[in-house]
Amino acid sequence: MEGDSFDELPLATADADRLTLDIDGWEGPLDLLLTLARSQKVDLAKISILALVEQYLAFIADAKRLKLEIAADYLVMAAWLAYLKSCLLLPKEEQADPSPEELAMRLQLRLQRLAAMREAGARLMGGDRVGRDVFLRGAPEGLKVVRKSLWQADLYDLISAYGSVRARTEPAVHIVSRRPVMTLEEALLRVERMIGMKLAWTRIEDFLPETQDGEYRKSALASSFVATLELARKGKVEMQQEAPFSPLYVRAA
Amino acid sequence: MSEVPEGVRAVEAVLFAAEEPMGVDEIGDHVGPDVDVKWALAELQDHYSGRGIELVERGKRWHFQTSPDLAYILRRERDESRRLSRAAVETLAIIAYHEPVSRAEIEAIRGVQISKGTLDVLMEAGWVRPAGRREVPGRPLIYATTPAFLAHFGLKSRRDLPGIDDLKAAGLLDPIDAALEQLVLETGPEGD
Amino acid sequence: MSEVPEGVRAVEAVLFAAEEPMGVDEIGDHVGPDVDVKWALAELQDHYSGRGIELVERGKRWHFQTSPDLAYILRRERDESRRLSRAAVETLAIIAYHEPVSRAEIEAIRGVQISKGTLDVLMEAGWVRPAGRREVPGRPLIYATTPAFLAHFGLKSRRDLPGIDDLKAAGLLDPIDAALEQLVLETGPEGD
Repeated sequence: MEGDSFDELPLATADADRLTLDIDGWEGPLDLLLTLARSQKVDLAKISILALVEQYLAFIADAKRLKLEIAADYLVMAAWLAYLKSCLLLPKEEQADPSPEELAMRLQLRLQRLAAMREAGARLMGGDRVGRDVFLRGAPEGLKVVRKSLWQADLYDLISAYGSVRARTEPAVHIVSRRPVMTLEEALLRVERMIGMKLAWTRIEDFLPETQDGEYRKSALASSFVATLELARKGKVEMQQEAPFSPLYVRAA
Repeated sequence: MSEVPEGVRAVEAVLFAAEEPMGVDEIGDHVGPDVDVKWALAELQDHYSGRGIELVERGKRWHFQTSPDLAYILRRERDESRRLSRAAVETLAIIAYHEPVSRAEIEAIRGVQISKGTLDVLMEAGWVRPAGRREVPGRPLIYATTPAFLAHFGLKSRRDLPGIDDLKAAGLLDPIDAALEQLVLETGPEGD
Repeated sequence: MSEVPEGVRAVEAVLFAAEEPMGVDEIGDHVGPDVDVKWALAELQDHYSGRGIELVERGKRWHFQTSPDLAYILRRERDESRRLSRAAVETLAIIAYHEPVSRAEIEAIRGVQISKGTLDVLMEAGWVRPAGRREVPGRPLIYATTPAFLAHFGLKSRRDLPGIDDLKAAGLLDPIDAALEQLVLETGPEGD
C-alpha cells in the first residue's frame, strides 16, 4: 500500500473555499473516489481500496469539520466504505457473502470503467470535430427534390364516371300514368240521358258502360252513384234500397 | 498527384468554408501574409476547370460553385403515384366522349363547375391538350385528348370507348345515390 | 489536366452542393443509374487527398470538409461557445461505446443520476437518438448514437471510436452485472 499517497490528497493543502469548489465540481461519490484514486498516480487495477477508503473518509470528515454541506449520497457512500473497511480489516471467518474482497474488487472495476469512459470522452472531444477543426461547405447550393405526380386512373374509372355524369344530368320528366276514370260530369250526362228510357225501377249497375276494366267500372259506379244522388236532389229521379248493401234501384220521378 | 503548395491548400479551404464570396484581401487575412493569394486563386481556377465544381470571380469576389452544366443534377424529380380525383376523372371522360369541348361545355355536361386545377392536372398528366379555340363569341379554348391518353387507358382509338347504349346495358347509366351525393359534395354554383 | 469523367464530375457536384452528408444510394438518385457512384467516390477521395479539402466517409455517408491540419486558418472566434458539460461528455462517451444503453445503465457506470437536461442536450445536438426499448421488466428506453454523431466527431464508423478495441479487450465494455452493481451502489448496508 502506498503510504505516501496521503500526501497527495487535495485536502492536505486545501483551504475552505477550494474544498467547496471541488465538491461542486464532483457529481457523486464514485466521481470523488475516482479523483482520489487518480491522485495516487497508480494504475487503477493496482490501487489499494483500503487506502482509497481512508482518503474518502478523511475527506468527508474534514468537510464536515469545515461545516460544508455534503450531499446525502456522499454520506451513504462514506457509511458503506466504512463498513467495507471494517470488513477488510476483520478476520476472514466472520465475513458474509459476498466477501469484502469481492466487493472491493467490484468497486475497483467500476472505477476503471468510469475512468475509461472519462478518458474516451476526452479523446472524442479532442478529435477533428466539425465546426472546430474541420469545416463543411459554407454556402452549399443545396439539392432539391421535385415531386412529380404520376396520375393514375383506369378505363373503368373513366367510363363509369361518364356513366354517372350522364345518369345524373339526364333531364328527368315525371309523367303521372293516366288511370281510367269516369268524371262526375260524364256520369251526370249519362244517367240523365238513360233515365228517360227506363220507366221501371232499374238497378244502378245497369246505367254503367260495359267494360272489362275493373278499375274503370269502380270509378263509373262511384261517379254514377253521386250523379244519381244529385239528380234525386233536383227531383228528377227516385231511389230505393231495401237494406244496406242490397241492390240500389233508380227510376225517373 | 503531385504535392499541392500550402498556400493553394489554404486558399482552397478558406473559400470552401466561406459563407459568402470573398475578396483577395479578405482571403489574405485568413491565410496570412506569406501566401500569394492571387497566384493561389489562379492555380485553383486552373485546377478546377473541367471538374464538377469551379472557382469563379464575381465583382472581384471569389467563390466555388457547382459547374453550371451540372445544374440539372441538383434538381431531382421524384415520381409519386396519385389517383385522379372524382372531378378530374369525370372531366376527362367528358372530354374523351365529346372532344373537342370548351370548359363551359364540360360544365354544362357535368352539371357542376370545374375547378381551375382540374384541367391543369389532366394536362400535367399528359392526357388532355388545348386544341384551339371555338369560333363563337368569346373564342373559348377547346380541349381534346392526346395519344398518351389512349395509351394509358389501353385504347386504340376513341371509337373503342363504349357507347351510351353499352353503358346503359352495363348498368352504368343508372342513377346512383353515390353519384348524387358526390354532386352535393362538390356543388359549386351550378353551370347553366 | 486530363479530362475528368462525367460520372466523377457529377458526384463531385452533388456532394459539393449537398447540405448534409449523403449515402451512396442517395447520390445515385441524383446522378442517375449510369454512374458507378462507389468508383467515383474512390476516384474523388484519391484526387482530393493532400488538398485543402478532402472527401470523407462518416457512417456510410460522404461529405467534403476542410483538411484538419488547416484548422488554425479557419477557426473562428466564437469557437466552442457551446461547450458540452462534463456530464454530457461522459454520457455521450458511454452511449457511444456501449450502445445501445438505457438510462439506468448510463447511471450505473457514472455512479450518479443523470440530470434531466443531459440527454436532451445530446439529442438536440442530433448526436443521440432513442433506439427502441430493452425487453426487460419496465421496458426502459435505450439510446444510441446517430450518423450525425459520427460526422461531427470525424469517425468513419463506431469501430473508429478512439481506443474502442483496447477497451473491449480489457472487458471494460462488457455488460454490467446489474444485480451486484445495484448492491454496491444502493443497498450497501446503511447505518452499520
